[in-house]
Amino acid sequence: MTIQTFAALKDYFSTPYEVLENLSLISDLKTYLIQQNSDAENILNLSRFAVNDTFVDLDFEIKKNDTICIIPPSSGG
Amino acid sequence: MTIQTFAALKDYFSTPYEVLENLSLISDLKTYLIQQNSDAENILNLSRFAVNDTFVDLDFEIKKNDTICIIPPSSGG
Amino acid sequence: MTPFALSHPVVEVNTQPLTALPLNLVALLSVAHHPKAGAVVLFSGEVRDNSLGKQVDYLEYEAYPAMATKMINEIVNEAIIRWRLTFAIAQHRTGIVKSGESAVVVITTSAHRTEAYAANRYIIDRIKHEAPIWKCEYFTDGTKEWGGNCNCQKQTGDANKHIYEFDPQNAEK
Amino acid sequence: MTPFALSHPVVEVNTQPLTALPLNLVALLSVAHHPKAGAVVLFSGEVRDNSLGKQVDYLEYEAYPAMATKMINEIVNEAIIRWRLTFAIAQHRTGIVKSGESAVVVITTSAHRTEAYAANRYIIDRIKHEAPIWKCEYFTDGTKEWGGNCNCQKQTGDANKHIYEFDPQNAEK
Repeated sequence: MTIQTFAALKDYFSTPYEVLENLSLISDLKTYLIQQNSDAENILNLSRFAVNDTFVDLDFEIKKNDTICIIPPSSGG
Repeated sequence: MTIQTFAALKDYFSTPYEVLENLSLISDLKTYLIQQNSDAENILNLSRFAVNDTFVDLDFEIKKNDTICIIPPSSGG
Repeated sequence: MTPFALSHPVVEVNTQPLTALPLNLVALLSVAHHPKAGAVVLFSGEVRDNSLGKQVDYLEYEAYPAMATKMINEIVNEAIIRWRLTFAIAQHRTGIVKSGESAVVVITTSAHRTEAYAANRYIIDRIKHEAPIWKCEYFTDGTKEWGGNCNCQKQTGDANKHIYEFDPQNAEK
Repeated sequence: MTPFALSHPVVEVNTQPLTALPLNLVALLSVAHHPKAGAVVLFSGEVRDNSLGKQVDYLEYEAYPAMATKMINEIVNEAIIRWRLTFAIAQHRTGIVKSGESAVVVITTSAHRTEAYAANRYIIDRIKHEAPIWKCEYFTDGTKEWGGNCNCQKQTGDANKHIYEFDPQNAEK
């Protein structure tokens, strides 16, 4: 599974970031990423997850070939 | 005494408008103008009076050589 | 006419509160940039092609120049102080203004956007209600009408007390 | 790029929600005129020369283009329907933006001004809080900082619930 990260998140996970484990829910992915880099816990807690360009909840089931993006808090404008 | 009128008021009193009577207060001027043209009573009630480019109340005392303007309700913008 | 330096040539921009010339929004906007301003808000009041259910041919604005100029300057300066703006300008056109043309422009700039929006709205509301400027609408059917008068007095009982559509207090929170 | 006719030559105006090119406020404003619109409101978010007490050299905006484009279009369309606007557009710049340059522009037009102001403010607030666009500030002292993040979640407990500085309900009365 490959995920995309943006902005400040890239300081913790390069993009694209390869996840070798098989994970079934977005919440599992989040837990996995915190295990990989505990410094990222705070920003991951503030970030939204998007699958195929749509925001999803933590209980969303990841399907094979899904494009997963982790969206840190916006700061446009 | 010469007064200046604007916009819709000009339909009732040409500008400049000559007042031949001696009037001491702005309220006297207002009463006088309504006597001259009773159709103007409504718009005169909605208008403000300015003496030397400053808005004044009805009890303002008119001095010789004052420039008096009658300002109907604004409709700029 | 105030001379100032743009990116290259020195140009003159008419910044008078009243003008009989077409409003140059682009020139006014170019004056408005400020290194401490994060927010620029521009309002343009434009002549619609319809009013009172009739087709508008053109408008004619009459002003009492001495008082209108003084008043617009006072309103703008009050807004600059109240909202600590980095810049503000208001310009109203006089004479004939055709459908689609701008009759009045207000530009405000400030460090953050809340102030620029609130001050902009405050300035246009006060100009519209209080400045001695009057609009006469000329319709395509040949009729005309002195229009859009401020009627606040009917509710407030005082020609100097107005009811603004927008409450600036509320916008400051 | 959308082709359309101006007063004389046919020009192309870039109306994409995201662009790496300098924002052309003048061209966008020229598209905004509408015969039924009495009010035009333009907001420009510009880069200040200071932030966090430090001198700003430049900003760099990163976006996730697919979602940011979709989201800005949705926000603008929602505002058009909600306030019955005659026209609305929003454009955000990506990449390096220098001090004094515009990073985002929103233009709204409507028959009367209350709607144009409210819709304009609504669009910029939602873009700022919700669109996947991120600002990195580069200071003259050589440091950089990912900045100005939306922190609403700390108060709402939900990454999709935001606290806007401006209440659009209140502006509709």
